[in-house]
Amino acid sequence: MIHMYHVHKIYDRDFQALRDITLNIEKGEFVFITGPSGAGKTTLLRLIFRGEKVDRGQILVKGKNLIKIKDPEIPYLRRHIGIIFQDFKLLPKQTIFENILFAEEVIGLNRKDINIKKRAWEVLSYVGLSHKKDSFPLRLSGGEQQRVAIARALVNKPAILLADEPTGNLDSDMAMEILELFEDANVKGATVVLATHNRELINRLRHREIRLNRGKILNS
Amino acid sequence: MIHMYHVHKIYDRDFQALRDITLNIEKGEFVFITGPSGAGKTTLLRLIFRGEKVDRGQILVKGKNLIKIKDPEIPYLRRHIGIIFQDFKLLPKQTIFENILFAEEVIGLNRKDINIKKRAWEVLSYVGLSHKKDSFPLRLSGGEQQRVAIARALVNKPAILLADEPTGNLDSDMAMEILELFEDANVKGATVVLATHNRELINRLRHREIRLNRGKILNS
Amino acid sequence: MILLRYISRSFREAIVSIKNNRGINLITIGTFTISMTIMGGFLIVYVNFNAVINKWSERVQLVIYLKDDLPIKDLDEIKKKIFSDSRVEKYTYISKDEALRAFRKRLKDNSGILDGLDTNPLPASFIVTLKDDLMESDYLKRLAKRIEGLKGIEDTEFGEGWIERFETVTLFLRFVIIAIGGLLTIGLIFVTSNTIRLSLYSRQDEIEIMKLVGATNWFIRGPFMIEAMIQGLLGVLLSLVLLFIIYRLILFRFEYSVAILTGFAHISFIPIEMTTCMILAGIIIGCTGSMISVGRFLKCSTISKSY
Amino acid sequence: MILLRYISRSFREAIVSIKNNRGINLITIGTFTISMTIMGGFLIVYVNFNAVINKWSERVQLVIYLKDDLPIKDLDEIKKKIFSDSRVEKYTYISKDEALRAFRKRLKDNSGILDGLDTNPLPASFIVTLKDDLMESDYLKRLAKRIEGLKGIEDTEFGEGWIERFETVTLFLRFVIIAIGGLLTIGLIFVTSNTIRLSLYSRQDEIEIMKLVGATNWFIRGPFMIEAMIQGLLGVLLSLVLLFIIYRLILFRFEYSVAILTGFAHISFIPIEMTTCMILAGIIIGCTGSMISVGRFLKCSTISKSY
Ligand SMILES: Nc1ncnc2c1ncn2[C@@H]1O[C@H](COP(=O)(O)OP(=O)(O)OP(=O)(O)O)[C@@H](O)[C@H]1O
Ligand SMILES: Nc1ncnc2c1ncn2[C@@H]1O[C@H](COP(=O)(O)OP(=O)(O)OP(=O)(O)O)[C@@H](O)[C@H]1O
Ligand SMILES: [Mg+2]
Ligand SMILES: [Mg+2]
Repeated sequence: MIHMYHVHKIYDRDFQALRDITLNIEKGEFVFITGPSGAGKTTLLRLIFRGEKVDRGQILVKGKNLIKIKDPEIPYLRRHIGIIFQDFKLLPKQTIFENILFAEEVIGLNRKDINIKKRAWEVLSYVGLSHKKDSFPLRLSGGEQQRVAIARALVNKPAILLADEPTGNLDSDMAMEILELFEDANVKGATVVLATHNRELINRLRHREIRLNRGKILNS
Repeated sequence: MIHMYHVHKIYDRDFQALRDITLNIEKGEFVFITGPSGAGKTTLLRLIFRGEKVDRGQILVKGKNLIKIKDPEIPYLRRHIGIIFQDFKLLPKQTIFENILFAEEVIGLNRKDINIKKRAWEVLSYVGLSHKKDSFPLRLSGGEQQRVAIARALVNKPAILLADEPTGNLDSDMAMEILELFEDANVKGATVVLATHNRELINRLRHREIRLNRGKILNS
Repeated sequence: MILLRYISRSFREAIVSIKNNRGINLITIGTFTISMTIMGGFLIVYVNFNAVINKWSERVQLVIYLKDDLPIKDLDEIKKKIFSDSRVEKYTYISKDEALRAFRKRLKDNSGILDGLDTNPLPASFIVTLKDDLMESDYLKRLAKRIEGLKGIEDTEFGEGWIERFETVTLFLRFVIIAIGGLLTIGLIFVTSNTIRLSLYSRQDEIEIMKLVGATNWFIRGPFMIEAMIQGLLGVLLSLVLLFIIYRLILFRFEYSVAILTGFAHISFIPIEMTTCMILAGIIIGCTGSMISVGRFLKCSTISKSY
Repeated sequence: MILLRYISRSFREAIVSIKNNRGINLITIGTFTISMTIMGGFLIVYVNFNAVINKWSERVQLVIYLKDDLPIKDLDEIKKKIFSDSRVEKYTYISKDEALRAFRKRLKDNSGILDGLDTNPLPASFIVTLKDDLMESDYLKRLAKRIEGLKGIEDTEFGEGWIERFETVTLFLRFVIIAIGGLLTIGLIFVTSNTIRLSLYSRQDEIEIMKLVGATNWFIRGPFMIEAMIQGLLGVLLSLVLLFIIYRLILFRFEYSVAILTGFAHISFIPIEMTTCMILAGIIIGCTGSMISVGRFLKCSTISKSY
């Protein structure tokens, strides 16, 4: 699903954020990216959804060569990838149901279509929030907000889920609930890549761990 | 140092973020504010540095009644308070030394004054970063960045230190280093108020804990 | 169908955005109104000035003074020569007597001076006017040169020389209008692109999320373009209303004096074709301005660098 | 000392900000330049138009035609009457002979008509001009009324009536300049406040940190105000340069025709006092624009709502 060969990422002309990264993540895998602050975890994820260009090396995502991809194709690449951040990134002025509809509309679907609404409702019940569908994000707890973000990431049925420190703002009980959702999505077929420095999470679920340090892979 | 009497904070006309909070934090105390996400920890801190107005009740900080304080006085109130956030809030385009100087200049000191520079240097060596004084924030690890933020908060010798989830982006080793800095500042006389949902921290240092839940104090 | 939905969505979003950023929108619309009013004011002056000149240039004429006691043959020769020129509209023969009568009229109260005359000192003349194409006093001069060579011609003279002066003024006015129009257009593109950039900033989070979930650039761009086009349209419409009010006021307050000044009775408003052009310009300027700023914004804003 | 440091810091920061946001700054300066050029163009037209009118109005005069063979006594009476009026500048007596000579001159080539005259049909006259205050053709009319009652006066006449017409035009021009000036000022305040808002957005983090560590609003405001004042100043200076270039071009290209048109030889640039006013206006407009937007920004942006 995700293949990197000798990938380098350089910031500000001379700062090597990632050096010589080679890794393969197969379809249906669940992978942790770990490492101390500044190791390059976020940078690695940004490369995958083409939030940043690779400076050297090759990178393939879902069969697409990201070196050769053209700007207008990037949105279509991202429709295969669900992205989740530490700070949820929900629209505060829309209800959580509208937040989900928004993600469907963005990829060209008609928000007034009944099937679209049904899908939004389904994905909200999947994360256990259908009863709060008309609440505004700020009225929910952090764990609930993150579940909405996951629902949004899942609604367009992406092949890959990228999560950058998804439980960073949550306490450990909530973190475990969230982790279960990722686990479940993985079981249903999604490839999950989750960056975190929370050892508790990593120890709880025994998955492959890619350890980064100063931009290099330690073991794989 | 900080006194609250029946303080209420209401958002969006009807959402009670804080209800009937009464608490006293004495000079030189070290207090944890804890509670699940959305409990109102950040809101409580924002009330103390007048980032937000109280809707009902009374609040006194360093002898000043924040209900009656006028807008032009707020900066002078804040000069008594050092504030530290989870995301460091450093200026990315200035070296860490300049970041410290900036805080001194803001309160009306002349950045070219040799004493000002000396003070900045001293506070940087205090947090153990004087050897990196010409680095840019993004080139430092998260822990180092947070230490710079603490140095900046301390440079104007505030009576109160407020910290909102200061270790939220750091792994536990770094978190402990940071916590020691707060501990040390407290020993030197600063009143410290630290909001977190990281139980590990709270358990490590045995200090008074103010537990919030849904805007209410559970025990004190 | 998809295009229709795209447009209707863009419209809906644009209107929401205008409602949410009322302040900035009013400012842009205001700036449009001001600039277009200035532009329109110039157009009104230009249009009317042109009309006045056209009126006046009817007086462009060549006067050919004839020698006294000219033989019929020479007279016919001259007539033929004048008439054979394809651009001559008409020529009128003024006899010596007619000339004296006209002169008497011109002297008005002082015409008594002429009473003591024995002979009529004024020559007979042809007055030649050209066809429509009025701006070419050069042509008239060339015609005069050609005719001067003929036998029996005493002198030639032009009607007043006013035209030449006003040709330059019209040229100048046209130059000013084009210059100001160009400047205002650039200025307006600047201003709209600025406003749009402000509304982009205020919707940064939303745009980031759109990019995150795979929105195409056109999807993001749509509402902003419509927003700017609405701004441009409203601005121009407002300026037209304003111009019309000003126009009525001028008509009311200054018509009489302008009429004596120009010798021309009616001041007209901007003609309908130019009005249409102004409206189109408003829309296109809005569109261009938004394209520029959204383009730049989409290029430089990458997703969520939360390091 | 503290004030000095405050200003020097504000300057330093403003210049850094201008360097960092070159695009937006160029846009604002450009808009200033455009608006001020338009404004200045009008001022040039106005100033020169005024000068032309002043020149022309020297011709405002009252001609008093006298009856033939007037007794010295009556003549003195009339002289006394005219001279006693405090606003009369000078009066010239034109005898019948002088009048005829002048008329002959006016007729130029046709003066031959006058050769056959037995008697001189033209009357003697006084030509009266008023003191400086030239716009008051009303006063001249009242004077004429008063004098007409006297014995020995044949008729009174005014110099051409041009002045009356142009008075209205000057009024109108003044009205247009004030209106456009007002509109452009408002527009410019809008634009600067927009630009400043953009640079506020791009420095949001910095401002948040300032508020965090206890910066006063004046400390935050300073650089933005200086930035806007520099924008205004540069914009105006540029527009003056542009205007001067345009002015030279017009002088070069159109001076001759403008001279025939106005009967006035020299086109002058905007006088120094108005130039100063324009520069001040640029600075004040910049300052006002920035005050507005910074004020609003500081009011609404609270510190770090990282919920
Ligand atoms: N846009 C950028 N410009 C310059 N340097 C950058 C940029 N983004 C990241 N960096 C640098 O690259 C390095 C790796 O950053 P990255 O955010 O990937 O680390 P991380 O592993 O996600 O750390 P954390 O756990 O703190 O999130 C850091 O030193 C950071 O300062
Ligand atoms: N500006 C605001 N407008 C509306 N609601 C707000 C605002 N700020 C906070 N809230 C709401 O007030 C409640 C308390 O928020 P607060 O940020 O104080 O919680 P917290 O304890 O800091 O949570 P966390 O651990 O997630 O940081 C939340 O439900 C939040 O949605
Ligand atoms: Mg990261
Ligand atoms: Mg919080």
